[in-house]
Amino acid sequence: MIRTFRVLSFATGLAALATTAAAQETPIRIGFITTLSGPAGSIGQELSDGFKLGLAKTGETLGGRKVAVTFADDQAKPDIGRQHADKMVESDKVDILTGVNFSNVLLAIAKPVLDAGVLYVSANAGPSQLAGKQCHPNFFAASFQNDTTSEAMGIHMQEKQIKDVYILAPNYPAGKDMVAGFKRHYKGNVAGEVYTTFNQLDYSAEIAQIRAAKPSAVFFFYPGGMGINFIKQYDQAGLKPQIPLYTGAFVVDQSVLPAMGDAAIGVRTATLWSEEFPNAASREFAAAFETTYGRIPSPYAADAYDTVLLLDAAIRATGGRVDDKAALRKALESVKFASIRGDFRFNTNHFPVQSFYLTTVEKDAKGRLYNKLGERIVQDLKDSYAATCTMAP
Amino acid sequence: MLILEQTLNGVQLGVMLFLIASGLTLVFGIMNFINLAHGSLYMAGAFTAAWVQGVSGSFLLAIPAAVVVTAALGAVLEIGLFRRFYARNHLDQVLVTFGIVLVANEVTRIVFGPVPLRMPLPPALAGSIEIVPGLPYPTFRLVVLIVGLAVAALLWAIVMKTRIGMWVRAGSSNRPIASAMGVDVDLVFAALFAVGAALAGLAGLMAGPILAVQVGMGEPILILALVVTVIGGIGSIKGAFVAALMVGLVDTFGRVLLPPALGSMAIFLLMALILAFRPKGLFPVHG
Amino acid sequence: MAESDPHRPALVERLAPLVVVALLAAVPPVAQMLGDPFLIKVATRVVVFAIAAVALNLILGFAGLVSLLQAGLFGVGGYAVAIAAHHVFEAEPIGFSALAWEGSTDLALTLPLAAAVAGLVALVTGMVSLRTSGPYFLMITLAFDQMLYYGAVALQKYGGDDGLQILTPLSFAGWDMSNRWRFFYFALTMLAVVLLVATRLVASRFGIVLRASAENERRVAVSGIPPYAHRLAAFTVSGAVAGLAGGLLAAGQQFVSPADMHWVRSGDFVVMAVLGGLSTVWGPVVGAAAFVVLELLLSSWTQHWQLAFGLIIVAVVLTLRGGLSDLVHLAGRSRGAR
Amino acid sequence: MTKRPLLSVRGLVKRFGGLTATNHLDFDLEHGEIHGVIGPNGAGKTTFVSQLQGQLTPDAGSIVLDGRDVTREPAPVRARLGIARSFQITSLVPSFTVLANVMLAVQGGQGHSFRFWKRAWTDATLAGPAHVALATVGLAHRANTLAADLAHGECRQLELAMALAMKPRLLLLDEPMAGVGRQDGVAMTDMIARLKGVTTIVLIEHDMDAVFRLADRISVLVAGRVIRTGTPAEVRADPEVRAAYLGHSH
Repeated sequence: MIRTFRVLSFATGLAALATTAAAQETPIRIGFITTLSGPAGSIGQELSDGFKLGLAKTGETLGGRKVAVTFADDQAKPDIGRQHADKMVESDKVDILTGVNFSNVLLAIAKPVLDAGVLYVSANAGPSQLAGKQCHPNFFAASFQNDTTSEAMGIHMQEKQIKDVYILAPNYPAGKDMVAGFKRHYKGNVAGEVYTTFNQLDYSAEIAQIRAAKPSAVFFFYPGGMGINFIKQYDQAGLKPQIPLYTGAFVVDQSVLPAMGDAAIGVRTATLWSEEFPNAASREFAAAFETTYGRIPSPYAADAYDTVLLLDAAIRATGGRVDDKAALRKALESVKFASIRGDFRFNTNHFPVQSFYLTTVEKDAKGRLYNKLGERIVQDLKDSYAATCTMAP
Repeated sequence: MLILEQTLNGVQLGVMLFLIASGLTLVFGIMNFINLAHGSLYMAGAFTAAWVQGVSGSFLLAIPAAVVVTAALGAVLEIGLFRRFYARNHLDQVLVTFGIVLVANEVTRIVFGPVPLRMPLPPALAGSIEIVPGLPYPTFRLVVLIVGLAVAALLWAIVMKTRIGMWVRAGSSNRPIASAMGVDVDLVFAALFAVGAALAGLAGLMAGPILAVQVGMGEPILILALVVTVIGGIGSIKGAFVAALMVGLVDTFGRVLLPPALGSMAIFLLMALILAFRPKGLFPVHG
Repeated sequence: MAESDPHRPALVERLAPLVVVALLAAVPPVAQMLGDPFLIKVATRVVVFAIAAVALNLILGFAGLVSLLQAGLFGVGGYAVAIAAHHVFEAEPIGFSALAWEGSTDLALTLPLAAAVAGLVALVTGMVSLRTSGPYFLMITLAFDQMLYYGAVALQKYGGDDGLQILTPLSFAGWDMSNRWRFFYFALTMLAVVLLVATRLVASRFGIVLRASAENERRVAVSGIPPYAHRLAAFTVSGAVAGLAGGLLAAGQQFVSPADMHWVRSGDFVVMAVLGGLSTVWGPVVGAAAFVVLELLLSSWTQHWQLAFGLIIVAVVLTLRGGLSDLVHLAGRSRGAR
Repeated sequence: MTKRPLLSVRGLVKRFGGLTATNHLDFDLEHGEIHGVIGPNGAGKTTFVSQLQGQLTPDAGSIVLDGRDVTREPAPVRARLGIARSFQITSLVPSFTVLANVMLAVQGGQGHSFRFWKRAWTDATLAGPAHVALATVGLAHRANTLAADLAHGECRQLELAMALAMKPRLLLLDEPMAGVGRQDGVAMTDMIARLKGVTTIVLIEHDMDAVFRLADRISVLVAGRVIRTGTPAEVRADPEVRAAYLGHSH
């Protein structure tokens, strides 16, 4: 309650600042569609909080121009997301759209939005279709391509010569993509490959199978509530000390770590950002986020924040112009900014070329769980779909 | 050994489902009232327990808190709203309780924030016990199993031995008869609804350490509980128990043995099959 | 006597569907005037959902059967249209050599196909479901809906959970249907036809049997009429029309996704019908309009829109027993189909 | 008589848990007769009628209608074969008008109802016979009233009209006089008397005066079996009947 109030007062304070600062020019219009209700609502909250914090840093401007953001809840349903996208493009006449966290929602809105000449700059979802065959000049992913986080873990486990890996993922396209990405670089023996029902509650049956299979490690991909369920149950089954857990980004981040508790200690992640990143921009972000919202940020919030910084730099390069889409595209393609992820650039398919790091869940001095930063797994990882992207409009 | 462990997993899941379904079928059987908000009461139990444990640090304190708070919530809902719907058709009941589900989810989000809550186990329950040599089993899951069986036994005793049980067995919501027995029906119904709510709260408490304590956690479990209730025969405690074990086992073995797409359908397939041959469930109460 | 014959619908009753369709028909020109073409898309969505809700109300309001299968059948229709178009786009025929079909982007062919496939699914599931009644019927239709949902998620070839996009332009007997105005009036025509057919249906001998069975099944049986067969026929017709609506939705938004088939979407259809009023054929159109507009407005205004939505549902169930169409009935005579 | 009976029942048994409601019952019905069935409360009269009509399925025995074994046929099939029933407890469609209720019955008598387009209310082949049936029972003036708004006596009349509207070969009347006032009772008796020779009727009734006045033959049911069948005079004179039934009534 108190926390909510503090956020509110902060937001209204900003709004007051924005209105006094001058409204002589038309603002840049941005549409932010994300999941704010239902169990995945915490993801949308992280994304929008990160985005708002980014705008707070830039003083509610992008490239020196005022910004007006419209938020909407897609309810994790593709057709609802599509409605909001249509409304924002046609009624609100937004210049740039962002925010979607589910691949199926993004795929439903991408084509009409991009064909209408609006730029989509993803702060989260990065489905393989849009990185490959369906790539589009107006589409940019400031976040990542879905497969790359598990590809990075595949590289790591291959390097460490870990044999007999047991693989678990939900039975939906992102889950399959994650496993495919992992196996693209991991060449050791796969002791088992199990796809579970999306949003499954009980994992005791799968855990019993793992115990019987005696693998040397488990690679799993369970974002959101599924991860909480799995990790709690895996820990209670007493398997964690014997068979360590490995995963890709967005599974044991700060949006779920408090709920997982000590059960998550020791889980290893391949990630593009962690709360411990040492660069100045990242430190500034992590501190500001904690002061504002009273919790440690997750990579969701980080990518959303970084998206603001990226847009700010690109629009500054065009001299504040967003109506000339060709110029804006050029500016984005060659954008230079102080990313909280350190090095950042776009590949030919408008997806990032970025480094991945190993993190391990540990407890900090205050007794809070965090992802302790380890070695860099891979530098400048490119996704594996860029080759099939022809970038025909 | 693996089959033994999976059977135990199935039974344990079944008992967990029974905990949730028992309150639902009780209310359904006596008041003839479909309560979709049962899942919200389950969520309330889990959130209350997690919050009390977070503040006090005591799991033991969380137990009475969850049960009492959900019972009180149940009584408030019954007296304030639901009792007007006993005489209405099932569709109206489904709609009004669905409305309450939406309200409950948003109120919970406003009060507790969007991030799922933490509910660790006390050290004594956190580990696992070797039930047979070479087969460790999580201690807390055994506790859930025991509590579930105890609740089943207690409900069975009430149904078979008491006057309230007579109504349940008769499957009647017959106010005139109840009044003729010299009972303050309004009071008894409110109390029974509170008991059903407390059972949901207890289930939420038991689920908290195993599952994510988050907004919307009630809906998937509500669907499972409804499946159990319907397979067993609406209003039948015995039916709910048998059906819960069936669903638990079919789900567990379905996930292990069937391809994923079919595994996720297994319990719905089971329900469709049973209802095709027994249109009123395994142990029909009404007529 | 003649002017108060309760067997003939009152004037308001006969005019209401015409007014509803006329109001919808006025949306595109108004949107043009306001310079907001998005309104046409909203209206298209209203029309498509209205078709499915009117179809649902045949079995819900008139036959008294609460089905949660409607979204599944809706989705089946959507997938029929999308898959036929997908095969044209991929230039990959469906089936083997002699039975191969290259797919189609002609709605004159694929919409009837959508209705036929959905009707067939409704027939098969109805044969089993209609053996049960009351809450059991509710739950068994929910089970079938979830089976269809998981079935669609498992369709890896057609995108699984990501859904299936229609990347080729669709036509209707040679007319390009990507024109927004044309597609809207096309869908509206479908709605008008469905309303007309449904109005005749509920007043026919068949309709009398349906409505009587909802109230007194025994009486119908001793009159020598088997309620089961009539319910099955109604369930199948309703399913076929839902499939048609699903096909229209897929064609209009150029994609289909398993999310359209989830049981919660079935619940939405029930809410639309109840919101509009169960006792009239046209009520669900009003309900669909209210639902679509509320959902859009509330979820852009506030993050906690479901709180408001939940309270609205509770309030409607508490106060307006006949849904929004009650407001019209207050002006006319209350007819007691329920 | 060389003609076989319209209805022939042999060895009928129906049990509810431990209670045997129908106990090896034999029963014959001649064409065109009004056959009264009397017996003390709980003798199993309504259970018997329910089995004739198909609402209940017997545990043993056979029911043969005009040479056809209908023991296992469900109610709608028997209705189409010409068995109609009025209920002891009123069974109407309350939100339908009186006319609509009768039209439903007419529809049943005319075979299938899979007609989707034509408006039933304006269909003369439905409304015509319905109006005739209503006139027969004297309810024509209430045609446009909702069934829910009828007085109790009028409900019984409507029940009868609905049964008649099906043009039955066999009409089962389950206590048509129950709860009806003196005046209406007389009117109802006259009405049934007019049906004599038109339809074969099985009449279950507590009102002894009415039964003895109307019936051609009477069967006495005690504890689920027929203890005596005969003309009113024979039944009235039978000492066993007097002992088992008449002596104990009132």
